[in-house]
Amino acid sequence: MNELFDLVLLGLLVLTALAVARSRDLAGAAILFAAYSLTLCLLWQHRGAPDVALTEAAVGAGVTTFLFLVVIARTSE
Amino acid sequence: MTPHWLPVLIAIPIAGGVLAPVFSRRTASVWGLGVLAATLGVALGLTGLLADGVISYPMGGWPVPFGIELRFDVLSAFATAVALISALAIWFSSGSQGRVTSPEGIAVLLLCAGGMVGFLLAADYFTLFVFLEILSISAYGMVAMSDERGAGIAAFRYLLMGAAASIVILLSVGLLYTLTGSLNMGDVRLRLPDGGLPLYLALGGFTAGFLLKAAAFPLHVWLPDAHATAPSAVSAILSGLVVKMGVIGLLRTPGLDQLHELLLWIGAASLLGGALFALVQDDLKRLLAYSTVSNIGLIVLGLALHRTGATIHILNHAVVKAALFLAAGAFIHRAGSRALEGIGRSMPVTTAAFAVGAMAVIGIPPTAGFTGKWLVTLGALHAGRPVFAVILLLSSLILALCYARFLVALAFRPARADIREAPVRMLVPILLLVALSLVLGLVGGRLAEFVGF
Amino acid sequence: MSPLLENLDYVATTILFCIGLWTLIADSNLIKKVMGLNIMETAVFAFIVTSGMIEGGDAPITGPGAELPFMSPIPHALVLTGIVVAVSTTAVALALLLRVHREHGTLDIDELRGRW
Amino acid sequence: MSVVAVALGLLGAFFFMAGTVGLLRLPDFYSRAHAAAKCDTVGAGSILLALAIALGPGLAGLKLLGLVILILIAGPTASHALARAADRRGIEPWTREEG
Amino acid sequence: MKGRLAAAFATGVSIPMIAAMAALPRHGSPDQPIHTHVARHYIEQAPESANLVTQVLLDYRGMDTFGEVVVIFAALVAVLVLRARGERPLPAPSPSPIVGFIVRLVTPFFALFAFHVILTGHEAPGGGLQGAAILGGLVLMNGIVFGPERARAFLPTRALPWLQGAGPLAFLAAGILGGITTGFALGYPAHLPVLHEAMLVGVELGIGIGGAVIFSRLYLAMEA
Repeated sequence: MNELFDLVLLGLLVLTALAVARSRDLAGAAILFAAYSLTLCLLWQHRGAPDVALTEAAVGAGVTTFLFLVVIARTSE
Repeated sequence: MTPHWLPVLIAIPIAGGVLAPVFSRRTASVWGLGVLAATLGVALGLTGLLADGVISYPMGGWPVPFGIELRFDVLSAFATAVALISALAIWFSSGSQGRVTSPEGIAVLLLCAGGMVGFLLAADYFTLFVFLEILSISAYGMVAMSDERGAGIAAFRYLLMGAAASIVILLSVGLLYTLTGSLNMGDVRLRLPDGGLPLYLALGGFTAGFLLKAAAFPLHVWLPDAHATAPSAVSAILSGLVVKMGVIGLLRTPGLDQLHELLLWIGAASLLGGALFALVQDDLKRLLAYSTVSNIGLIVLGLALHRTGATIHILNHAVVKAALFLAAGAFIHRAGSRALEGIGRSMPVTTAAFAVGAMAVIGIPPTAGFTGKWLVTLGALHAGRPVFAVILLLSSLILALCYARFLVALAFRPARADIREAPVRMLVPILLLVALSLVLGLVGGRLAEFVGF
Repeated sequence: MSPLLENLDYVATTILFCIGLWTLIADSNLIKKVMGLNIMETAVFAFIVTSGMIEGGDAPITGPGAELPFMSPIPHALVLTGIVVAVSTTAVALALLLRVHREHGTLDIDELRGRW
Repeated sequence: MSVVAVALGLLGAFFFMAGTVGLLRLPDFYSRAHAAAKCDTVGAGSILLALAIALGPGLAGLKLLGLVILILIAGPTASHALARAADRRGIEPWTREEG
Repeated sequence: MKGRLAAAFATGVSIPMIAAMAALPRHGSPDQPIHTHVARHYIEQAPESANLVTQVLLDYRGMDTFGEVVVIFAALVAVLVLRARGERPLPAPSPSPIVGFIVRLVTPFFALFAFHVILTGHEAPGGGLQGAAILGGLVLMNGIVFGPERARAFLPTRALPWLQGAGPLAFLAAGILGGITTGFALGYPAHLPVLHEAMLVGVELGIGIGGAVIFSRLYLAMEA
């Protein structure tokens, strides 16, 4: 059961990463990137790395996505 | 008591950089100079103590494999050059209104110097990576300090490639850690497995990452734009110091001997490729940038053939190339543009300094560049690979041609009456560096003894 | 085939790394390149965290209720530092992109041709 | 106790399912946002509640209740902000064609 | 064409990489070097109730964490140097009353939570940096909803140059204090429990506040 959960998460990770790579829409790609980060965060929480998961959620999915969105908004006028 | 100076040496420039934004525009340069002078003093003192052996310091008092170790060895002595050249670059640009002398600009310069010092002293692979990032991120910012159009793109390209290199290096650090369970350099060397795919991947990652940071030939594409568009004082730091960190990183890689053949050919390719590209440049700073690629090639070649020669050339090229870039900056400052024909007669002192620097890069005997080239050539002959000695001489000839062509354009065109000699604040750093390069050339033998790999 | 399956996690992180690398090289939009860089970085972090895993281990926090074996805490500490480095690089990259956009009015590599 | 928890969990799962189907099948932005909002509030809310009940009284249960409150605040606000932004952009709601 | 080439390159890189990765010691098994060497020592020496990750971060590998806070500081000054002179900020958005109310409502709770995360970092998951990201995110959220001016109001103008360096400065102070009490820079005195605790909390607070200011300023530098 545990392994299955990990496998699903890994598959999801590869899928979201591919989606980021293929997406033509920048804002969409930024949101997909946040989804990718959050999936990673779930994986790490499940792997017994709560500190890393918390940091990835706050910094990787939070601050980084914020910065991406601000820059996308400013450059697509 | 002595070892305490190791953390102090790292802390001085970094603390200086963190506090620099507190100062005003007028006082920031003075602060920067003071901080770097203190760094230089400590570094010189530690270098003097090297005769008694390598100095080691366990951070936090944790014994070696458990905590982070700092080590001051022959390569770390390069910290003196880091402090000196950064200080002269700040002096060179003091009083100008550019971004370099703004409090934030000084902060970036000091953090870059601090990152380099930390990189040189780290005896732990992850600490090495962290300080590599400090200096790289500051370097990206430094390129973008130029107001020139295109500097943004140049800095961004530099960032993409530099960040990719950092990621690969981090991956290799992770692999080494997985294989050995340790991060300390000495401990990793002891516990390294004999072979196996993961080890080769880690070695390959280190090599690719550090060669990219050092701008060796096929991976040099970011360098010319970045070094040519950056403000001249910054170019001096980038070309003289920052790219050297890649080579020093290679020297810190475990099992470098297994890459002998690869280093030979990459070195030869950069040596020749850089020189050939330099030949077709019309812009002085681009010429200097490509000549850096060529000299990095010499150093990489030296890593395989004659380590002492390579290490000496790291120092000598830093001094010489910084002098050349600063001289180029003085020309451009007075000319007001990149069109420099005939400016040589109006600025005789700077031109003379530039000529001596050019001789040093080419490797004409009494100057600094000669020692390293000579030792590496000897190494090639000694190793029974004369073809590399031939490549070395050929590239020196091509470089001589480049610089001669440029000096002729500089000196033998009608003089431009509206232009005066460079101001003192620019002239003094250039002359200091040129004098230092002559001294280094004269004491080449002693230097080789001191390095003594 | 069996080592591939045994170390499936490592293989998956390698695939993520290569997806990031592909985006970094192939995408014509500079913001997407930065995203590719981020994917590469997180893939390396995932590799390092995975390497510190231990079968049936607990999070490395001692206290009432915690049981051995613990996950190795060092990779976690390394990755924490790595995440900060990644966000710093991204911030500088995005600030540079704002400047590029201000100067050239586009972030597409094909429209920036000649200057790229 | 556990019956209530299972029932609530199933309810949450059902709402998630319905919301996902809605997200895929509904015709325009506003109705899809409407479906997604259901997932967030009712779906996640009742699953969290089920977990809190299953864990029984204690610190963990309290934390879960806090999460329920947070989700009840954040979910509708986010949906509102989305719909408002869409309206500002001039996205027209879908209506059945006349005739 | 270029896309194909890049895909071919990525595949070409991936095959040897995957082969090498698969040849690594099996992850998860307790007898591989990663668990038997340094990490085992850390776990055996672990105190009664502590977050070992924070302990590694602040104590065993404090130098790395010092480097880490210097890295974000370097990113901030690099971005500030890049900032264009005299650019007009975007007009402030007109926030929806509902969103505005909710953001105002949750702001103090989030700030409280952030400080909780910072201060309990050495016993539970969390720590200075995570708290910094939460605090910074709070400022970013306010900036996005109410406009950059509102976000700027969170930052004290006069103390800014000192606050943004709070992380490195706290580390320097702890390093010197440790040097005096233990004889080694960045050492934590085990024989003085009160000072030990105070140093840990001081460093965490420095990282937290300094990091939050840096994240907010990064956002402001890009927004305006």
